[in-house]
Amino acid sequence: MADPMRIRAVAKDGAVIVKILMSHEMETGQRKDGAGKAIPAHFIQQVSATWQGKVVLSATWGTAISKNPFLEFSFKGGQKGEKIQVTWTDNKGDKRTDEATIN
Amino acid sequence: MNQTRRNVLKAGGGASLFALLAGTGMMLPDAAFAADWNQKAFEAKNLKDAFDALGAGSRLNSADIVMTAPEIAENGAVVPIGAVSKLPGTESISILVANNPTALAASFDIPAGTEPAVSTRIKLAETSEVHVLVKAQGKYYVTKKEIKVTIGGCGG
Amino acid sequence: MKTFQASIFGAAALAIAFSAQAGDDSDQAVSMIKRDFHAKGIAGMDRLNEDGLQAMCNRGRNKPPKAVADRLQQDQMQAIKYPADGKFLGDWKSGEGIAQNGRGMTWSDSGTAANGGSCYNCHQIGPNETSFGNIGNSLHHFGKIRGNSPEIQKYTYGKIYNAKAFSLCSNMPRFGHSGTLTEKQIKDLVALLLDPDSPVNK
Amino acid sequence: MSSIKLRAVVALSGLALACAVNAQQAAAPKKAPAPAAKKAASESKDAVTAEFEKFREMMEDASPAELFEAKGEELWKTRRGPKNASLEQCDLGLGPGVLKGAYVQMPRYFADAGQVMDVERRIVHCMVTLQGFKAEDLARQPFSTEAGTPDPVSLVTYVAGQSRGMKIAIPQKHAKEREAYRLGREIFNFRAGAWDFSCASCHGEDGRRIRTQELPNLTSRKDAIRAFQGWPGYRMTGGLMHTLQWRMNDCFRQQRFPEPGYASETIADLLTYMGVNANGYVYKGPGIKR
Repeated sequence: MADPMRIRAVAKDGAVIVKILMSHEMETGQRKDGAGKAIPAHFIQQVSATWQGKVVLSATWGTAISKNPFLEFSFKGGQKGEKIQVTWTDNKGDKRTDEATIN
Repeated sequence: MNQTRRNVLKAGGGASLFALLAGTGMMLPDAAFAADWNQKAFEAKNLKDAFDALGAGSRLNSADIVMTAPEIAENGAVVPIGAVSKLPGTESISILVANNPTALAASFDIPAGTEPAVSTRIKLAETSEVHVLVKAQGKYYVTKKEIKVTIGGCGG
Repeated sequence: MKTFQASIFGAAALAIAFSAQAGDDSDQAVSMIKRDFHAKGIAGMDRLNEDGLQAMCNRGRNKPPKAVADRLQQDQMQAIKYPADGKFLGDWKSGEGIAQNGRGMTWSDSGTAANGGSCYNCHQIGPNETSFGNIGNSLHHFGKIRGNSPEIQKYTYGKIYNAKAFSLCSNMPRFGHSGTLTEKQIKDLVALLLDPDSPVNK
Repeated sequence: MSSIKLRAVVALSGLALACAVNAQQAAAPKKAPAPAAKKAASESKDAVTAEFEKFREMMEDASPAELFEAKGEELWKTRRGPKNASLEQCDLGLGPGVLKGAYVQMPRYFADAGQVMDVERRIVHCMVTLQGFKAEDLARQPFSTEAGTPDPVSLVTYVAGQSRGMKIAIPQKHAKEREAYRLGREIFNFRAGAWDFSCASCHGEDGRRIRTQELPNLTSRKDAIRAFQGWPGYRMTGGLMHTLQWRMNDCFRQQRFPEPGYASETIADLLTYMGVNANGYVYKGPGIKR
């Protein structure tokens, strides 16, 4: 199972700034291993963040997102103490959901 | 990070929390919120094909898109990119890299209430123009910037 | 190193501390290194055996007494093997590749591929390479400034072959002496620096 | 290739005498006049570097190193190994289980081991004594690769994070700690190998670069912190988490030396020398490296 995400969500001036780090190889499929064999692509394809059941961001990614991806965005309306959930799904069907409390 | 929550995750696995939340109605099922992965766009080998696959065959240059990125990237493996749209009615923001093996790096759907601003980190295979494409009120706008990638020291 | 210590302790105090301790510490450190290291790949334990020059530079903190330094330097000079055909100028294009290549002689190198000269790691050389180091001086316009007389050619060859023949405790590796670069490779580097057609001299 | 001839071509007679004389001469340093050419080459602490630093700071705000801190915390608190114990009783010098400030006070002398230990050497010691892991097993593949991140690496990152914002204060009270500093200085200056390199060849002068990579002068008070700051570091190349044990190992590789033993006394002493020189600076926590 993939390691947990690190999610920071901070309420400031009526908006919530969300910073997410994910633990993922983001293998491009372009590289070869030591024996010259192609390393298969393995990367996150979809990311979504929800707050109070509402989608506040949804993204689709290709192989060019860096290893151990970072994502930052902000949305209006969130309050301290409320929760946000973030989910990613990769091209092999692996999935991970983590939750954080807005500070 | 919240320790209790992590223990829950450890015990149940990531997917089970997801199922739990979905079950209580706190979350909608997958298909309802996750944007589709546009295979044609993500597999496009060049900028033009990627733009076409995104439906952005025609687009206008815009000074209302601000890209924050280094002139010279210290390391092509991790290049920070920030994109902000000042265009009213921004629906999505995409990042494309002209000289990567596949041009489209990421697309972000921006729902109402979310700032039309995202930051992430991308890979550049070599020095390249990076484009930020914005869809606003059904129309496409773009800005671009060249980012140089330097050679590492010490031969690795 | 010395500047730093001198500014903190003062030279006099340092002199006493050093003469009393430096030798013992040095011996102890070398024994510890030899105990704690192990051979890996092409990098054998023989590399930890200081040769005379290394020992002199180590014990003398890179400034050995002049009399000994002069003699050691002379020995290094006499050991330079100049090309038997008397020609020093090779192919500058190949030289550029050797100057760019930083591989070779580490435990992760196989030892089967030709070694590089790592020149750009430390020197500015050709005008088109902006990623260059500055441990060594700039070699841009090297031949334009000096010309390419037979004497300059021989000097340049010798300097690459064994920089220590010209400055005993120089930071620059002895590329010929250590078996890193072949005669042909050194000639190509000489051409990179001296050939009027080389971009270095444009 | 394995037996590269580094034999002295020099006459060795008189060397012993010369060395004896030299030990004293070396003590009275004379400042060599800086060659003009070198000055010219070092003029540019340039725009490129400033640009790198700006974006590096941006990335440090949300560093992938945090992912490894979290992993290390879990490893620290989980019962593992043949003895099914956690590391919560591991003494990093401030008492069993005390993590706050431990990282910035290591290497230090540990009476229970009779050795000066840097943080990784000590963590390995705890994994062996408390959890029953075998030192040889831990030394087999001690550095991060694409295949994975070894547990000690994540553990070091976690422990380092517990000293974020604290002053470096590596002790020099015990005689062994002072000896480690002196021997570390010797190791730092030891030239050998195919290319006659020592640590000081690259890290002994101000304002030097390899290619575009800046080289801290680790013998100067001003730069000494740079041996400490940013480690353990998330290396953008390959996206791997690395500790100072790795940094020392890879420096010796590039020095064209044989390989130093993992968590050996040589490395502990070298880290003592560089660490003590950085005493007094504030440690910012695990960082990002090129």
